[in-house]
Amino acid sequence: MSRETSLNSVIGLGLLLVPLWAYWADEPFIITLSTKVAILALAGVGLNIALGLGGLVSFGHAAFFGIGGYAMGILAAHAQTYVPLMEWPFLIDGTKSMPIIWLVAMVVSALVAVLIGALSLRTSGVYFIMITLAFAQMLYYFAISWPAYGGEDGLSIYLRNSFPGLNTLVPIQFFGICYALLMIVIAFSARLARSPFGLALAAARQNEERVETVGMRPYNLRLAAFVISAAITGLAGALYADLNRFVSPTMFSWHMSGEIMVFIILGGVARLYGPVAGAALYIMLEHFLGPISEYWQIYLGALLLLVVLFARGGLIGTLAGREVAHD
Amino acid sequence: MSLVLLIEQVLNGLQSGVMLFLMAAGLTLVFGVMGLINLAHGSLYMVGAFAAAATAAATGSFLLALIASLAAAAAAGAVIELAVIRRLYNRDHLDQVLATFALILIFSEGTRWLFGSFPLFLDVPSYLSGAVTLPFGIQYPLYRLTIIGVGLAVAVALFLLVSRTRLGIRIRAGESDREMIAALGVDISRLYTVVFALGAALAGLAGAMVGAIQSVQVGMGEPVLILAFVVIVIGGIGSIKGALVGSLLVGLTDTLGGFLLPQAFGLFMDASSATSIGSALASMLIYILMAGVLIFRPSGLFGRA
Amino acid sequence: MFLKNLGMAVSALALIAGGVTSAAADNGNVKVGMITTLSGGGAGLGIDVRDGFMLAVNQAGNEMLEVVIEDDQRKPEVAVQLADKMIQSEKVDILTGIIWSNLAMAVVPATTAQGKFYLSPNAGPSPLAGKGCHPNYFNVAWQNDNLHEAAGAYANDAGFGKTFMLAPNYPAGKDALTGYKRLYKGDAAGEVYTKLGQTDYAAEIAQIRASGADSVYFFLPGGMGISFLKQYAGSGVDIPVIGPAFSFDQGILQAVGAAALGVKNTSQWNKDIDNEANAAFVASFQEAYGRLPSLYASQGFDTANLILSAMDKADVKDADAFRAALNEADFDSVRGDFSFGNNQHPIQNIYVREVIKEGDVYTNKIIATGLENHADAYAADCKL
Amino acid sequence: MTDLVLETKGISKSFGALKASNNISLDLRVGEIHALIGPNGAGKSTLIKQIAGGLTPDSGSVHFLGEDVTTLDRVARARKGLGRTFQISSLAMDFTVLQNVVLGAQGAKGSPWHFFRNAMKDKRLLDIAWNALERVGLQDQAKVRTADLSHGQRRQLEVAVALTLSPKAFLMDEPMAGMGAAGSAQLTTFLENLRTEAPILLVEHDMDAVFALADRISVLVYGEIIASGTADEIRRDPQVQKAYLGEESL
Repeated sequence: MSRETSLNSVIGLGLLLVPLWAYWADEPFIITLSTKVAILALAGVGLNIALGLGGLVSFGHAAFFGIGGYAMGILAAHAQTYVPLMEWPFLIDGTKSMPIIWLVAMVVSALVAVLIGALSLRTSGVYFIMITLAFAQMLYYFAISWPAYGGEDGLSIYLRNSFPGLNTLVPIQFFGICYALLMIVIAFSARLARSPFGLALAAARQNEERVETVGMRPYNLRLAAFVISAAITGLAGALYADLNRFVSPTMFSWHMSGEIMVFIILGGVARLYGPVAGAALYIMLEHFLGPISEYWQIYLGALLLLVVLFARGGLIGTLAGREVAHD
Repeated sequence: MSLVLLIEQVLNGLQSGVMLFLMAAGLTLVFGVMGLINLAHGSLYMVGAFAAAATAAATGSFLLALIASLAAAAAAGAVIELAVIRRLYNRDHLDQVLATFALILIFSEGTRWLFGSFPLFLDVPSYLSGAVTLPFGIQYPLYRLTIIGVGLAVAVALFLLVSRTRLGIRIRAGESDREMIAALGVDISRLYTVVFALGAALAGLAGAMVGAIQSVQVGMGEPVLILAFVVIVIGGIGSIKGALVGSLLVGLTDTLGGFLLPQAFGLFMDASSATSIGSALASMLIYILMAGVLIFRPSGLFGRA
Repeated sequence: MFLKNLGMAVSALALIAGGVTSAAADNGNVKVGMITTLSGGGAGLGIDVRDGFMLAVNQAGNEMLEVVIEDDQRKPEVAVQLADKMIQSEKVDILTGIIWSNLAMAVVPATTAQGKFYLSPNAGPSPLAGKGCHPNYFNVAWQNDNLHEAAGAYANDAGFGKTFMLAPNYPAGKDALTGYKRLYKGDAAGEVYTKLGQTDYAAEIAQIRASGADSVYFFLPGGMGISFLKQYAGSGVDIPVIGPAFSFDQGILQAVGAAALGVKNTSQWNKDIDNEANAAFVASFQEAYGRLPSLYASQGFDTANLILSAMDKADVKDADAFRAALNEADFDSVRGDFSFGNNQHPIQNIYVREVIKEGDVYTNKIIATGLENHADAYAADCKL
Repeated sequence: MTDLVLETKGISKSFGALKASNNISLDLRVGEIHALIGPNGAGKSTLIKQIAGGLTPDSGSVHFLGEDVTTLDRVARARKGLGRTFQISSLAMDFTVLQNVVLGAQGAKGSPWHFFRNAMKDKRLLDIAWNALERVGLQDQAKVRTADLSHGQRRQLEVAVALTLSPKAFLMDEPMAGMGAAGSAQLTTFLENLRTEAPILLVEHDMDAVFALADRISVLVYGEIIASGTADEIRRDPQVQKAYLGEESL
């Protein structure tokens, strides 16, 4: 077992044990925080497929996070008020069922990602960073000024959505759902990295020409990576909305895109558990620094700066050493 | 809708365009010469505005305030260049985005720590306040005219600087070939500091000039920063000419879109929903413009492919 | 500034520590969770509410009252998480502090559904006043539309018949113009929704100039209002301006400067309201923090005093009794007496103020009473 | 002419006033090595790009296996069986040597659209990959990170990746560049045998190799083919001697 693998187990187990302890110690808020870590890590794992594996620096993943959130918000709001989502050409009712909401969130995010990706991937480098940002900003302003679902005020869902056989209102059970999804997606992402697709995508990141000469189109590979990545981030968005029982346009804001990126950098780019470590560190900082100083973001900024400047490879890179080529 | 109103709106678009240019010029210079994406550019804009407001409060002189904004922003720029930015030149864009994102947090909260959470006061000096009457009976604020003048003057000065002076030659050389200019014996790290400080000073000046008619507060730089990025991406990153064209395009699109779209929608729907849909679309318009430009010219209007 | 904030933090901590040692000793203790905006844009409002609230708490010296304060960063999801934390970990009895309507909409329904009290020191979104009213939700400030309604009424009194209206394109902005038009009898010279967070209003000012309006009504909270007023003053347009108190409050008036002089605005409070409680509040606030109190500070102060007054009468663990005690509003409000309507929102006077300069400081003075004992338009929808 | 594999028919390409390719007609036949030589700046890279894809000629056409491929991009041409090696090594530097060849095998035999299978455990791909590595003599370096290879080894790896595609024709851009004498000789022997598998269009500066290997040689000067023929014919061609060989002794 390599050092990184052991470290990954520690992180994965830690994220499971902390809320279990909190459950035993009757500290429900720690469970809520752990749930937040799991969800944000999920968003990060999604972005990491595009960013770490594919080298696509998307500064607009908040778009998919927000779409996932609104998929949940809109479906649940209609279910809450018993007003059908649409009646023509066929009747669609709202729903409070998590699996359906997740599916919708992922499918819609993926569809939007096909559109955004198809256009954005014509550019590269800084232009790609900026055009993805532009698309997210478009959705942000749209969400603010679109009155049907609350605009700037957002949408409140009074009761968390349901999952067959579980009581999602119990913090530890909702955590269990999020943790399970996180682990499934991490396993998927690990397989993906080793698959023929992952190999070709990673090659396209390093050398576009090489991939073309062996008869594969980097554009198609990247678009697929972007779409998969968006679907996962969209799923995270739906869970995040359920955690808060609330969605608002801030889920689309460029700060959100930046934050998802921060998780990856803090944890380590292209590391399987990087986003988990990064999200955990970020939430802990927010939780422990917040009460100490009103100006806690100064410390957060300083830490981030130090990581980028001196601890390249993030938390996992620093602790586990240089990435070994996996085979 | 009268012609006078339309002309006035065009002037407004022009004015917001030239201010954007001051921001975008520094951003594009820094990218062109050093290959760096600087998200903290908006913080320098804020530094300029706060320095101006503090100076104006202490001395009562608007001119001194403008000088202070230039000096403070240039100094802040030089300091972060020396301490942080120069370590980022050889990094990939991702590291640059993250490090400068961190700088935004530090600058914003640091400014709030120093100046408090309340907006500061900075006003147009009395000799520039009020409106003047232009041909066709257009009433237009003198200060906004001044902004247009200053902005265009800076643009001209910048073109002269880049095309005529030794510094300009080095900047252009730095854009095309870094090793080359190092080989010529130019102290490249000093050149970088100077270029960065110059860009910062322009941003600071914009912050101070705009601060006098808007509100001087923490976070004021961020919306402008995003707009400035839209500008340089439309214009082509690294191109000063592109920054100028992009600024005017964005300024005019934003102003005229916000003004004309609701009216256009009003032609075929009731006033209230036209206003609300038109305004919604108007707020997305520049991003639509940017996406459109990039789809047809993936390196912007004047960018090198 | 920093030292003062530090001092505040220390005194708040000391208070919390004091509260902890005596907690759970006997019944009657109340733990209040304050979620408010203390960082980022708009922090000034939250700081004022907090300072006003803590001033009342400190003055009362009631050891049975414990306060925990957290910063929501003006982000709804952060506010929701803090509310979870306050309820789950801190086990608070009462939540308060939220400034923004969208944050209130995110937090309040879940809070009251869990059997906790929520006392709003600022935001008053209409759903919470109408169909969504709740026995555990009290609004100590106003329903969102109130100040706009008063402005509309004032416009009638002042003889305006053609108003140009301006608000940001988001729900509170639309509510504002709806509120204004509810009592306003004249015509609209124009109705413009601007981008939220917009900083340049040249285009709108040009439209105002061309519209032939006899008055301008605008709702542009925070930095947006500052920008608008400064640009309006420089534009040479001299159509009279009316606004709600938010853009003319003590916190931002100094940043607007002379541009605001003479503007009429509506508020349920001003520092020159003549009653003993108010005089004492203004003096002690200035002494404690070295600045004039704002509308928000007055609302925070009143909220704390409302809680304190109810604590004297009932134990918070007996929700029905405590609710009844709150409902009496039996304390000396700095705005003068007010009562709660059936939806537990204030029925109160709303005044028209004018911006003046006192020495070097820009401030407001009351020139008229806009609406007397005014309730909100949504109370009828509330089934309480 | 059934043995014609690759052919350009009068292709021209200009950049402004510069005629980089001027009415070039070239062909490559089954079983041969056709070398393309020419001084620096003669327009070799431009010509290669038009043959391999990535640059469309202003006029004329490119044919591969009897099909007009002028408008196809390089991915499509690669899929049709045009194997290419680059002048400056174009490899995935963070990959191991084996990963690079597996990538090639994947391009040839599989598709990248498998998301769950482990590429590095796919027996079919590994067989092709190991076979290619053994043929160029890199099997002992299979687990080495590509960035850690020597310059010459990278050239070998380039050839190995091209082999995995079992191409119908090779387009090799200076495969000997930067190799030591021993490496050059080894590769020369290797290419000697490779021609029976698929013909090679060889662009090369190493004249020893060219004259040892090539069945035919074409000389490109200022965008034009000034001579084409066997090694002996080229050696004797007065135009070639004048335009080209003057600066390089044979």
